Amino acid sequence: MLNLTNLVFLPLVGALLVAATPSKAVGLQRGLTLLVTLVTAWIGLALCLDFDGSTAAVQFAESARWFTLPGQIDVHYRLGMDGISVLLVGLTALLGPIVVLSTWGHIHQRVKEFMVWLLVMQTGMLGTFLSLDLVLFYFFWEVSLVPLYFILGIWGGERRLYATIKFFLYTLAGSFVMLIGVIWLIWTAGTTDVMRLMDVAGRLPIDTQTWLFAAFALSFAIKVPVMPFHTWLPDAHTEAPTSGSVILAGVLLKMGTYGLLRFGLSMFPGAAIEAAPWMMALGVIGIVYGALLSMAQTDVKRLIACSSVSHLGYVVVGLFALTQAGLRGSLLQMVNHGLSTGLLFLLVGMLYERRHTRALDQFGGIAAVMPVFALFLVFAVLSSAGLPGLNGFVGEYLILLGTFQASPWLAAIAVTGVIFGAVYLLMATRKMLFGPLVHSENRALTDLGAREIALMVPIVVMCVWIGVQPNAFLSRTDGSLRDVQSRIDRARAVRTASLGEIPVHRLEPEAR
Amino acid sequence: MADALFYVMAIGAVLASLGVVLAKNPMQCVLSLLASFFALATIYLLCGFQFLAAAQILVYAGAILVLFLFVIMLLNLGNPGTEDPTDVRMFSRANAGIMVVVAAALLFVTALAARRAGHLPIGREMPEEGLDPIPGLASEMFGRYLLPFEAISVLLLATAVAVLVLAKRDRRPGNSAPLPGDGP
Amino acid sequence: MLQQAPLIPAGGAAYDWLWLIPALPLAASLVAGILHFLTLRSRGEWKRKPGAHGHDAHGGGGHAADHQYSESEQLPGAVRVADHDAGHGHAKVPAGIGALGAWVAALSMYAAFALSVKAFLILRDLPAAGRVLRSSTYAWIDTGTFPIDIAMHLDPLSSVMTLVVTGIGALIFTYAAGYMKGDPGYAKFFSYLALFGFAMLMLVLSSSLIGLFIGWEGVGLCSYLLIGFWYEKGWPADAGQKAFVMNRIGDASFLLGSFLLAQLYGSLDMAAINAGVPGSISSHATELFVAGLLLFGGACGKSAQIPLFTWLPDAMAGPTPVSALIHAATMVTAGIYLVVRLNPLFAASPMLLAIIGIVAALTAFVAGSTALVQRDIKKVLAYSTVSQLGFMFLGLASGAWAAAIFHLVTHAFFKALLFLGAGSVIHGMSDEQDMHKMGGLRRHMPVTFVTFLAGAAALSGLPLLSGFFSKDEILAHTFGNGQAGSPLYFALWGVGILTAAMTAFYTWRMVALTFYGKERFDPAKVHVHESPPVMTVPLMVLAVLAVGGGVLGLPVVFALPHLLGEWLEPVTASGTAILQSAHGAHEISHMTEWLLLGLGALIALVFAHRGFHRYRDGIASDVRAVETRPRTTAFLMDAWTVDTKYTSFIVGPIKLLAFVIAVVVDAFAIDGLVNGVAAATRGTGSRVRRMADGSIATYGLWMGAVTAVMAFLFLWKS
Amino acid sequence: MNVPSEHLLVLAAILFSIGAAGFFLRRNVIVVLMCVEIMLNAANLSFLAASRMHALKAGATGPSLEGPTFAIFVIVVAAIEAAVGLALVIALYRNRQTVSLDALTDLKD
Amino acid sequence: MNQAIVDRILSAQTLLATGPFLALALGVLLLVLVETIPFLDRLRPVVFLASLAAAAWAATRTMTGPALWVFEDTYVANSTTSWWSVLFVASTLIAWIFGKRYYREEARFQGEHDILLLTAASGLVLMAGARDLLVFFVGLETLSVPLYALCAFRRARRDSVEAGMKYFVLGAFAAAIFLMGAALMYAGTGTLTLSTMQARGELLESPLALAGAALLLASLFFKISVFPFHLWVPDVYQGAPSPVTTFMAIGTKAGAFAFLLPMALLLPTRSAGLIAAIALLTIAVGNLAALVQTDLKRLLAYSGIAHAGTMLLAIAGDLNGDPQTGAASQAILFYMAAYTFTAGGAFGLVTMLEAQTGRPVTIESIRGLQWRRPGVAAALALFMLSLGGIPATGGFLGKYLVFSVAVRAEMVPAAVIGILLSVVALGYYLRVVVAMFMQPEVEGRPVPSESRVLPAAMALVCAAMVLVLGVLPGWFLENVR
Repeated sequence: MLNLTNLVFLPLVGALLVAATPSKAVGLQRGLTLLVTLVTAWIGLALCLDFDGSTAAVQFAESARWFTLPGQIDVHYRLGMDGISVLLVGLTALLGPIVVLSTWGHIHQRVKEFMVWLLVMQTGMLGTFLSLDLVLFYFFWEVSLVPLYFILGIWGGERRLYATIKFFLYTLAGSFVMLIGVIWLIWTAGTTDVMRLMDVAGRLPIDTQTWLFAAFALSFAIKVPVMPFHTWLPDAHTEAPTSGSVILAGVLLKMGTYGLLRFGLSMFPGAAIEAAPWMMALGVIGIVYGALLSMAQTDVKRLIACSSVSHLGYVVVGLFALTQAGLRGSLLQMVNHGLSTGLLFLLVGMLYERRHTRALDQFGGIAAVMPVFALFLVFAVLSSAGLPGLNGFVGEYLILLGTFQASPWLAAIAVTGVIFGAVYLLMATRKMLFGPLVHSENRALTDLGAREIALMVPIVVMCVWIGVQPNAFLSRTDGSLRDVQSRIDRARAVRTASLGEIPVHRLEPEAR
Repeated sequence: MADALFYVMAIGAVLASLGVVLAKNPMQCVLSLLASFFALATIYLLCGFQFLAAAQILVYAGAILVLFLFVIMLLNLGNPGTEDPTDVRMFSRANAGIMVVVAAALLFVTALAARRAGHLPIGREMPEEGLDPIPGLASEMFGRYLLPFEAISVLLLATAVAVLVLAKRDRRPGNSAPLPGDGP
Repeated sequence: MLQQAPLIPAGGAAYDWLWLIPALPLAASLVAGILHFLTLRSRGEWKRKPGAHGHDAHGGGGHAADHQYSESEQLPGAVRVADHDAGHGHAKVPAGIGALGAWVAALSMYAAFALSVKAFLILRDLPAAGRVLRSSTYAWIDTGTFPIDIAMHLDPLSSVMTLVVTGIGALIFTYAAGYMKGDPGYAKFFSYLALFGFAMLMLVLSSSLIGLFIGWEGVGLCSYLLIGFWYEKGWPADAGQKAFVMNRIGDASFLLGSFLLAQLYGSLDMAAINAGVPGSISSHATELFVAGLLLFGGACGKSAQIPLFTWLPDAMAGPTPVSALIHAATMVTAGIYLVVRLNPLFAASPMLLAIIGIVAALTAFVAGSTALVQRDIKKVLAYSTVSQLGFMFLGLASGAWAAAIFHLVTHAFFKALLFLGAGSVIHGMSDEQDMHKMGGLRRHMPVTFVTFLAGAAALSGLPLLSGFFSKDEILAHTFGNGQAGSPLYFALWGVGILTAAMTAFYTWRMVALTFYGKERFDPAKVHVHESPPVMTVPLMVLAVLAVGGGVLGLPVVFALPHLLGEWLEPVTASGTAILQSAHGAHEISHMTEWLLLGLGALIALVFAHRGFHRYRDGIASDVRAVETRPRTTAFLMDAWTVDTKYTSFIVGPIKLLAFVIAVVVDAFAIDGLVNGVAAATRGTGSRVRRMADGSIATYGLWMGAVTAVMAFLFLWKS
Repeated sequence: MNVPSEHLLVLAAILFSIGAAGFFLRRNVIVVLMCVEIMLNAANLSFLAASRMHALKAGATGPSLEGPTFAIFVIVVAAIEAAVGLALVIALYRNRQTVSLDALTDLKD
Repeated sequence: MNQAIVDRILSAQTLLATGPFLALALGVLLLVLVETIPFLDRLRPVVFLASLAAAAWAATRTMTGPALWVFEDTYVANSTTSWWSVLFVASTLIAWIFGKRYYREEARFQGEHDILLLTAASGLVLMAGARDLLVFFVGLETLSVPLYALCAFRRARRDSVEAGMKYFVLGAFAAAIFLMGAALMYAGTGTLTLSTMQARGELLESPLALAGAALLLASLFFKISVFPFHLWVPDVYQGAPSPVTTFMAIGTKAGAFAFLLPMALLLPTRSAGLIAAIALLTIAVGNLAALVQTDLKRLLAYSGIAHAGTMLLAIAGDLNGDPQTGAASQAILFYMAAYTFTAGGAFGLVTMLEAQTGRPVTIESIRGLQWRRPGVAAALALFMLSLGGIPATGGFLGKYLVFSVAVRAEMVPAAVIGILLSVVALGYYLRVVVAMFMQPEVEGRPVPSESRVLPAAMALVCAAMVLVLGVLPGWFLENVR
């Protein structure tokens, strides 16, 4: 029962089951979906707990030949978990039932279809994180686009068609370019095994590496999204139904950062070193830019969406700092962002269900009528703003520390994100929760119900857990990230040697 | 003598073909085409292709052109004054020039190819039986090219069916306009 | 990384009970929070049926307050403050089960105090060199290159801090139990307050710089929550937000500093850093300077120094006990604690100390001058606090670590006392804070009056009271530094004296306006009353401390032991040693010290007298000042217009930038490009489709033309 | 006859181009069909010219019969095309009482 | 008759090699017979299907084992051509089944329709196996001539006749170009057989042969409909009866590619650039023009053009030197297989809807289709995603294989441009999906909600094939070499 194939394909099986139910049996569909996601979550979390983080070795691996490409290149069905994927798998598994529970409130039409897409999506995302075969990865990577496309397009807001097509085409453009990279890489390396590719690709000539890296990174950058490629995100988030936003922010965007880590840094360390200054610069720009963008928003959902640009800017900066702290922080921050932004979207969605507006100026003072809501919102905001003791801080701190080790000046700019983050988040909180109850509609708002509280509690618990005991999570990534680091260090040594310089020992902390 | 006749016939073929392109009345076109076919048949003969010359006359002039004539008569297009006005004004069309240029380009390219191929000397006497001996053709047709031969026979059958479908008069009134030749 | 064996004292499970000191308030906070929601539930606010417009305590209170606010709008200067505490006076509701919240919180604080005392006693019995209690270590974050571990680290310095925090905290909790009675968020308030207790204790007890940062940001959070406690009115929430953001600016700086230190020493354990500094002064002077400066930036935010001081006056929007505890006694002194905690680092760079000195003196002077003209009693105290914090930093700048802590302690006593007294006044005046509308209160509120007098005397530095000794010790050290060859310090000393004069003046102006003269309110409408014992008893305790606190640090010339200085010696020795090795040992002569003491006493007395006499008969002086020097008064009233300038030169442009980015850069340029590509694609599509015009001739022509071109290309290169 | 084969090829090219020109220029479907016939004839001529060229070049062992065979097929195909084409013309005429290609622009973008 | 010739022809090997063609040709004859004898016309579907089945069976016999070269190397039966034949049979079947009950006035000509369709199919088989210009030409005509008639099959309708006429006139022109090209090739190399031409490699560089190759290529471009030889496609597809359109979309293209692959070996290497340019232009033009279409058949026509361009890229790659020999052929075959089921299914469903409503199917008219016909909408959506090349569908792997040819041949920039242009394609595929799933139902004249069994089954088969090719391509990839 506890294996990766079950984990990945159980939702798909569930989707088929749900599809087979009579369309009027809404309760059955919801219950079935919840059950399936709960079982998935159980499998996923159990595997994550079993995972041994001290080594870089792939665990729970499964492999079977799938088909053969020209040139006798065997494509395998190859799943496995390592330190890079473990946290994200856990996050995806955890968010599954939460998202399903959240749909009670806002999905009333075409419930069956929705549940089917939700489950398909779950398979797509888990598959993306767990594939250790490049073709399989690409497979899941693109497949996971489709469900969200439908979720956005059918259950979205007014401008959903614009948003959904924009989202789909934009990300697809990146994916297609990556496909060329995938083809090239597989042909050059003669294998599709990600673990072997990591060894082979790193030895390619630096020019080839750079081009391949560019092809991969572009796709991931769009998905993340890194600053100039971000404009699909606010639209998609604003129009998506709550559950769609949660998945999008919680997991889907992580596919981009995950890709950058696994296929950008680990696979092409040489190119990553070359690209690091640019990527870091983009990340830093994204931090500040996203924050400023958020400050100017009047739609609260859009504001959170823009804040994602800022938060994921951190992740990008941390990744390309190419330091242990940065890598760890980024990986943790991916999870953090999924939790806290997911929580924010859930909350905003709950408010929307009651009030049918997201305009900030339509609220004010609702803390008085919705104290529990206010509690959760403030918690989510603090988690998002990186309050020490909660999850956001650990990630941000590690990222900034790693960035500082790589480039103090960039860290100095990036750290302004800490300030701006507080500004826009608190501004939104202020406008929603505090002040007098100006709008009479808001007086009639009811506070959160038991279901709504219950579905948020796991996220809250995780936020606190990560904040208080991050080592429980970081230790699971330890082996893999040290492996990545060693690849980077080797590439750096090669680069230094090729530049004809004697390696200079910088003032840099050493591993204890 | 034969050479001179070839050039005369060549010029004749060209002129007759131009006649097809330029004549206003379809009937004149058919007649020009006929002339062109005859000129070509002569050339075939001059080159030593007796069988082909005969086939040219029989099939082309004898069958195909008659078909054309028949249709022109059927549709009453042969009478003076029934010319398609757009067709008559063909040279006044703005892009006629481009069309001619394109045709000229095709000519240029083919001629260039022939030119670049250089002088192709005749190194052998013409054989007695000509260049298309019937036994040889037959053995090609029924040996090597038997398959296309079969195919084309099937195709002929299908063509008959196709023509039948396309040209068959619709029994039900009002479904399609009558041809000028259709009875009352 | 600088390599030497870090002198981190070994911790052990034997002292794991130290964790209890912060943990108790945390637990209390959770309990109180739960109590709050239970209260809400029993009141039926949570879980209402949709559409039911029942009585709504929160909302109702908010509206009433809002109304009042708009009425008082015509009053310039005092506007924002006029009804600070208005919210709680209206729509009083029974706290129900939430009433337990106060006692849970207070008990936790008393327990923590008891533990602190226990720790102090244990510490006292240890030999001076080994006076450290350290709990076992909690491995918090593994950064991959070095671990960030947290242990509870109790040395003389943190012992002093825990005693102050828990002691004064317990008193204020008690006081607040009375003060907040009837507020709809009663239990919530104590939940926040207890959370603050946790954060502050974490701050002072943590062994690691980042553990300290947990508390550092935690107190910021609590400050945010408590300032905005009466959020229905809107502007308290704004003030809270402002406080949080300005603190964050400092925090960002703090973070950068911590990165640099981690880079230098490969550890964030403060003991390790302190141990490492002496060895790296010569080799990494610049780094140390930058790291110190960055940390000082953090301290500026927390301790409200220029340029980040403007949040503190606004923070008076919170309930008065909050102002007393957080914005006077404890949180704002975190910056001082940080500097003393890392005294070798700061001592390592004379330039840094000079910068701190200048900033401190400037802050002290600006805030002091602003306090001269304020009408809101809490604003006077707020600016006074800023000014006194400046004094403490001035002491730090002179290397007088113990003196700064001494002033911190005495200031905690008397300023908490003054705030609580002011709260009592406000409470008794039914939420009036404008001193121009008070007067003659000594008859109505005798206990408050007497205790307030004690606090005022201490603050103004009247001889032999606690403030007198601590302030004069700082000034003496500053003067001594000047004598030691840094002329800058003479100037700083001058500013200090000036500020001391202003302090005496505005303190006694406040006393006079509040308690003397005629009643400038309608006694028929305002039922003035003395506060209940639960509030007055803490006042008395604090009054005793404020009067007698001076014994902790008597001047050398008294030939009595400087208790605090000796107690802190193990902590400050390293920094002092660094300073001495730079300048050589320097002691000011007894003669000079007597002179300075005398001068301090004289100035305090003279200006206290002037301030008292000018205002004891009413507000005529103020009215005259506004009439004769309107611009100066307005300038001072607005705290040298610093905040206004921030709004127009920093906040405004950033908002504009955000708008420009959202509208011009993002929507127009970047998204425009994306949509433009899409539109261009469609446009091209429309043009391309025109190729298929339905005409066979056109189609044939294309075919023929391209065939010719292809043939030509094939032939071309042959 | 001693005419060089490339002259035959050029003649074929000229005829082909004339046919193509007619194809582009004429609107009357029947005439266009005739132009196509000219082009087919040109192709036939090329086949024969090529066959002659290969058969008469030095060292050739016998006639090159693929050309003439192809030519025969072309003649048949020409007949088939003419038949189908003219049937289409009749159908078209029934439909719209015209044989002008310019009338065939119902279907377009 | 010469006994030697008879022996040579009627050998078992010859029969084996030409089996699929013979089966179809025989089917045609039988159909004619059945049609003329009054009481036998009920057997028509039986004969038709039996003929297809026989052809498919015959094709499977040569799928493995060595290539059979017959008729002096003018015709070949090998694994690839056998697969092509199977595909052609599938295409014919798809077109035929979806065309059931499509015709109304012309229903009495169903017999003729089937004869013509089967003839065209036999032409396709001949084209795929042809390794000689003559054989190919005859195959081409055997395909085209029936199609001319089929396009105009609804002869009472203006658009149908117009489509037939357009296709015919331009087809005849293309045939003339082909012939001229073949003649010049022949003049240049002295032979019509591809293998002999290849053996005389140096002659392929002669100017006459080059000019001929260009003309040949141009006429093949007409058949596979790449820029700018594609202009007839939308008009004809729109005007022709939908079953015929279905057949043309998936059949004609496949046949032309089947010959283009061996034919491309004769082209000079330097033409790779030109072909790649044409391929990219085709992808661009097809996708861009499709973006602004509203008629579904027209939209799919342009989409088909873009797909042809994509496949042409593989040929360009092959010419440029794909180190993996045979991969281009495999890629195109796979791509075409996926395309056959995808586009076949899509066109087929359009045919079905058109037959049910009697109106052209437009994006407007299928709005909200999922309410009334969820199955149809789902299948159509799947086909759209496959056409767009989204994984888990055959379209993705086809795209993967084709672009890998280009990448291996070091045409990475071309591949990148091509793939970016195919992003545009999703723009209109998604529009179809959007209309069906995300927009409210159109007012009035709704699509009838009852389904027809045979087309529905066929659509299911197509959808299943699309998924199988996308998810479990292993068997297919290993058996197609």
